[in-house]
Amino acid sequence: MNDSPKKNEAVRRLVLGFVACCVSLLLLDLIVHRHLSFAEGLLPVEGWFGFYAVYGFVSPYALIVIGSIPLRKLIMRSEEYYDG
Amino acid sequence: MIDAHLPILLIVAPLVSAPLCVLLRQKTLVWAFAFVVCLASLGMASLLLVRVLQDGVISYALGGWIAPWGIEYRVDVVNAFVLLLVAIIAAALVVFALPSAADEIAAEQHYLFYAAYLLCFAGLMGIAITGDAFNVFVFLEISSLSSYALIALGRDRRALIASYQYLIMGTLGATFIVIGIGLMYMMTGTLNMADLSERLPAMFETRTAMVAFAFLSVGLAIKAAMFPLHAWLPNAYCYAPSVVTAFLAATATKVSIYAFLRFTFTVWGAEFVFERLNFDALLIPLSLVGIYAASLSAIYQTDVKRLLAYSSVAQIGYMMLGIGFVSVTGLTGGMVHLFNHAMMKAALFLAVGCVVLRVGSSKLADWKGMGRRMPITMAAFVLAGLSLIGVPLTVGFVSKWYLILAALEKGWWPIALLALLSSLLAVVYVWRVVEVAYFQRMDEPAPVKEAPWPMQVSMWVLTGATLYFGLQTDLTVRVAQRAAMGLLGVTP
Amino acid sequence: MKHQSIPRVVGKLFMPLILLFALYVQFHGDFGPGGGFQAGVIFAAGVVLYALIFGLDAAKRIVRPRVIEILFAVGVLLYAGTGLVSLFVGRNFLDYTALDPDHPAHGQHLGIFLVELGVGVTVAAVMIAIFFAFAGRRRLR
Amino acid sequence: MGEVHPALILLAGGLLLFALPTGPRRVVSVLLPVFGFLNLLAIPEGAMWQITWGGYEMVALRVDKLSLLFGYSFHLAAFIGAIYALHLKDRLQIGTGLIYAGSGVGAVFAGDLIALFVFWELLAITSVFLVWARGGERALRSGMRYLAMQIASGLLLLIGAVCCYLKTGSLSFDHIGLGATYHYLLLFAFGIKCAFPLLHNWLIDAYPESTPAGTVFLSAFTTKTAVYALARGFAGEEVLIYIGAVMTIFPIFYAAIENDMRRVLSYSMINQIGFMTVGIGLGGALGINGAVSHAFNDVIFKGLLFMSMGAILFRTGSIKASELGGLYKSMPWTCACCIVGASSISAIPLFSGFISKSMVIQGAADSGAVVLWLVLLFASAGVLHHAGIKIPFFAFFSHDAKIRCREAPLNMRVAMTISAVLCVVIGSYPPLLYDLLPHPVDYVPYTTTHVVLQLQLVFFAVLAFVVLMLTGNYPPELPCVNLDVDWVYRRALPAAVRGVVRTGGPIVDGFFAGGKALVQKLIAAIREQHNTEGLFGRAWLSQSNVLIAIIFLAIYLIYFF
Repeated sequence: MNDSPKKNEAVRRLVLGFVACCVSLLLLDLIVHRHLSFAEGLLPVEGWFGFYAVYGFVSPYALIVIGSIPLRKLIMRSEEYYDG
Repeated sequence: MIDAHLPILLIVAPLVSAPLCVLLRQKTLVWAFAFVVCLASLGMASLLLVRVLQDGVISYALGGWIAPWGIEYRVDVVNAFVLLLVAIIAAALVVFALPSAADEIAAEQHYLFYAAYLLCFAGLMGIAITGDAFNVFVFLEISSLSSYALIALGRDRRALIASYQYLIMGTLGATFIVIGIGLMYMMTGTLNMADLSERLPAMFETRTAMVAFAFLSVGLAIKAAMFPLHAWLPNAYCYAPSVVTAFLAATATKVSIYAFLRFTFTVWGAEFVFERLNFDALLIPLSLVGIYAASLSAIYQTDVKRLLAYSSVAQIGYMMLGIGFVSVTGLTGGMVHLFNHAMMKAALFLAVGCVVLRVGSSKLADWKGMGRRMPITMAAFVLAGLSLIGVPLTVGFVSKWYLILAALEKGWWPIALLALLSSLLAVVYVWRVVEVAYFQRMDEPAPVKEAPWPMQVSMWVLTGATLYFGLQTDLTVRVAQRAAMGLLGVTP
Repeated sequence: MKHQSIPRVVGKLFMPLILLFALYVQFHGDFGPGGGFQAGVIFAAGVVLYALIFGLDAAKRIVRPRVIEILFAVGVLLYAGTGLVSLFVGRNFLDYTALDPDHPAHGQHLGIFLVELGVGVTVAAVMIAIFFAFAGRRRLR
Repeated sequence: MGEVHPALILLAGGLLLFALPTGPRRVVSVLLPVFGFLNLLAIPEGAMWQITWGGYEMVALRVDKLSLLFGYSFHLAAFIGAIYALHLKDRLQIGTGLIYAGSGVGAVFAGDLIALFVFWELLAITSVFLVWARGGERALRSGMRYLAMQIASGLLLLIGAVCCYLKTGSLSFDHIGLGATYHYLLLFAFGIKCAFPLLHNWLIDAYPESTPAGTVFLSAFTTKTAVYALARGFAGEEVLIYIGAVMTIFPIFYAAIENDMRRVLSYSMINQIGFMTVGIGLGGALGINGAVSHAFNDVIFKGLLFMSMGAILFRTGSIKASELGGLYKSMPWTCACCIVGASSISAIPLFSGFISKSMVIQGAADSGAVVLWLVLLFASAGVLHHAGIKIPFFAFFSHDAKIRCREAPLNMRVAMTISAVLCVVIGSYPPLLYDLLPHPVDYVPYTTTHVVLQLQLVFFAVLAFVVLMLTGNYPPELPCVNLDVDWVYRRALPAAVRGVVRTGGPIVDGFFAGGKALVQKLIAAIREQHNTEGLFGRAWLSQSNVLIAIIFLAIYLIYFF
């Protein structure tokens, strides 16, 4: 990613803008009146501030962490595995 | 007026035409004559089926002698169906024969070929139509002798040996049959099938009845090439001229199976054969072993004709399996498969015939790149091959459906499963040919050259039939169902 | 055997008798023992004897292969034709009464006569053909 | 019988394509789906084409809202696929492609199990040629494995149908439900084609081996036909919820570490089918609507993603994440379309995935299944990662792999654009799709809450990715093969057989040697006995034939005695 300083700058700006979007979306949680998916409050967590944001962040993070270390060891083989 | 004489005309027409062919001698003339006769027979056979479906059983007394004493031709749905089948094949193949026989048979023997062809045709029709047990034997000999001659016409010197081997086995079979018929005659004093079926039950307790049936069924099993009595078949099919192979594969074994059905169900009756003798307990395992052994053999063959010949033995196993279920559904399956297999095997052998005409060999190794060289022929081969496997939309599926239905009806899960799995073997042997033809490149590219149009026409008529009857099953299944009910004596 | 005189003389002497006997068996067939099949075989035996003594070529000059073929066909046609005649009169196949509707017995008689003749001709022709075929085979080698 | 069967147009037309020269073939191949579609619009609802097949009254054409929706979808896919394949000179791909599409159409309009079976098998047979069209040993073998599974599915369906007929006396294909044994046979038959967990491997194995155009066709029909069959036959069966939930989860782990982009998409396909299966399992108007509308959308956006990856493969000759990158400069149009597809599959508001997937998730919430709901939400975030980010990012951005190639051919761009426009139009104006659904829809996707929450989910999932990338914790894409169920039959079984044959202490040595010899002997024996020199395959001597006949007679006599 570090091809040129100019590009690096562009990436930095993009990321910053993106983070700003994330933050503002999170803040929207305070303003918007949320309807819960579950009737009768089966899952109160759902209504907490930033639940979706946290869940959205953690899921792929966990996925990649689990996927990258144990899973790779477990099932990843060289490309010629079946040809041999 | 001529209507009343349809049964006899159907036999006499080809029978008389055979010597006329010898008199005519000139190649094209003989062919044209044989063609007209076959077409006329086809017309008569169709008419006969229509009449039988409308009016029921037709009986014709030869020489005006009334049934139990004289020879009777008796046509019901079962044999009208078989007659039509044989006539269709004969008519389709005679068209094919024009270029194919010209290529594969020495010019001075052409008229003999057509004479023997018509004679064989007459003999097969005779077996199917007659209601007289001894007459079956007579026609069996007519058809067998002429088919020995037909096989011997093959160019390969081994054709003679194959023909000789077939002659020995065929004679043995015929002898067994005549012994069986003789014993039956001895017991009852009659040769008329209907009469026999009335008189035989009194003899059921005797050993003679058992021996008679054993001889009869082994004899017919030889003629029908039922495993393990099939050994004459691969050679005979392999070295005979292509037309002859197709004709015999499509009709001869089928007619023998018909005779087996007739003797088993009409003459002896299902009760004797399957309840007293428990014949089904022998027939079903044998058919299954036959299906697997022959299919496996087919997989390892290196000659396409032989491969298809072994597949024929396997397919006969399916028909016998259907018979072994002794139920309307099972018999329907057997009968439908009899018809369907005739169509598809004839189409396959004709495709092989086309290749043989252009390449001069049916060896699998010579089929490389055939998908490019003869695309139309190979397309027909693939379609008919799919039918052999039992792919839906083809006739093969219709037969398999009824056989499996029959097995499940009885609650015989394993048999249904075995029958289904065996079609995977068919996938393998058909695939072997397809793989060589489409996926292996030729050593040196050759231009596209298809067989002459008469061969194409007759090949595609039969291939089309395998597709048409796969969709429009009214004719085949309805008739087979009625035939099965007739054989089992069930009223619809 | 061409150069042995006894078989040649005896053979020449017997030939007409054998053929005559064949005809006797043929035409006597509908009254007593005999019939087309036996007659045909006896007739063919005469020709076979001739071929054995005078050689295959001589025999083939007398009974030419093409003639045998025609006879073979004619015999069958005679047999089947007799049956067919009855069809044209409106009777069943092989119903010989049709041959002489006024005298059924005559008709039967004639019918059997013609049929037997057809059988005789065919059998004789086929027997000779088979003999020729086998006798000719050795020469090829 | 006045109506033309919709499958017939594609089937017959597909056959016709084989006979046409290149120019007319291209025109006809695009027009065929259009004709088919127009014909479809004219067909009234109800049961038609009653054919007597043997003794049964077959219904070869049954039209209702459920089958119509799939019919529309398949015609659309065939149309887009045909355009995408326009540049090809090879008649095999487009011909079998349209016949394959016709089989799919036939299957969804089949009114009874036999007609269904017929088209079911036709789907298997025609589609395998699309795999083989790639050429080479790899594609051939993979195609054979694929075909074996598909045929197995067909056989199960056939046996199930026969049992159904024997039990109920009817072959009509309506709600089946679970109860008798044969119901499970049918469920398995559908399950194989639907890529249920452990039965899914044919999809991963074969789809990435096909040609660029072939995969586009493949992605549309087989699995969606199975989804249709499930929706028709097993709506509301609880077991489907669990199966579907597993299907949504496990592929995302595989997709995360997979290197072959089209394989990533194949895993993501299973994941999407998982959502549909859950919807079917939930049943009810919302569940079924969600499932089938998601199937409809998936045909378009998954097709779009496969098309963009196909275009890359077509231009660069590679499809591995480890070898690609920076292609946005060379293929900007393809890149844009791919991003639209990725946004759709990630269910971003205004894109088509949003309006259908949310129905399934809401359905799960309505049924009160908390765990299921969390699982689906997790899977949604997972999809976003592998299909929404990984696919476009590693192909078009990432580090520059220095590949310079031309933009995709015009016809490919047209096809992709059509799909992309459809994704946006359907996503922005839901009634377009909702009006076609089998049950009346009272679900409203665009509420402020829903949009905001979905955006939060999406953006933070992307944020997780960004964080991982920037901190350098994102694992590198490595060239690799990942073990899956196929390991069992490609490696474990052969190895186990070898192991059993090889191992064993001194005592059991003899036994195993015997076992080894036995196995080898069995195979050798079959070959030996059946080849042209073998007992069964060779020509027998006449005397042995006679002997056998006599022995046989003796057996008969003894048996009858």
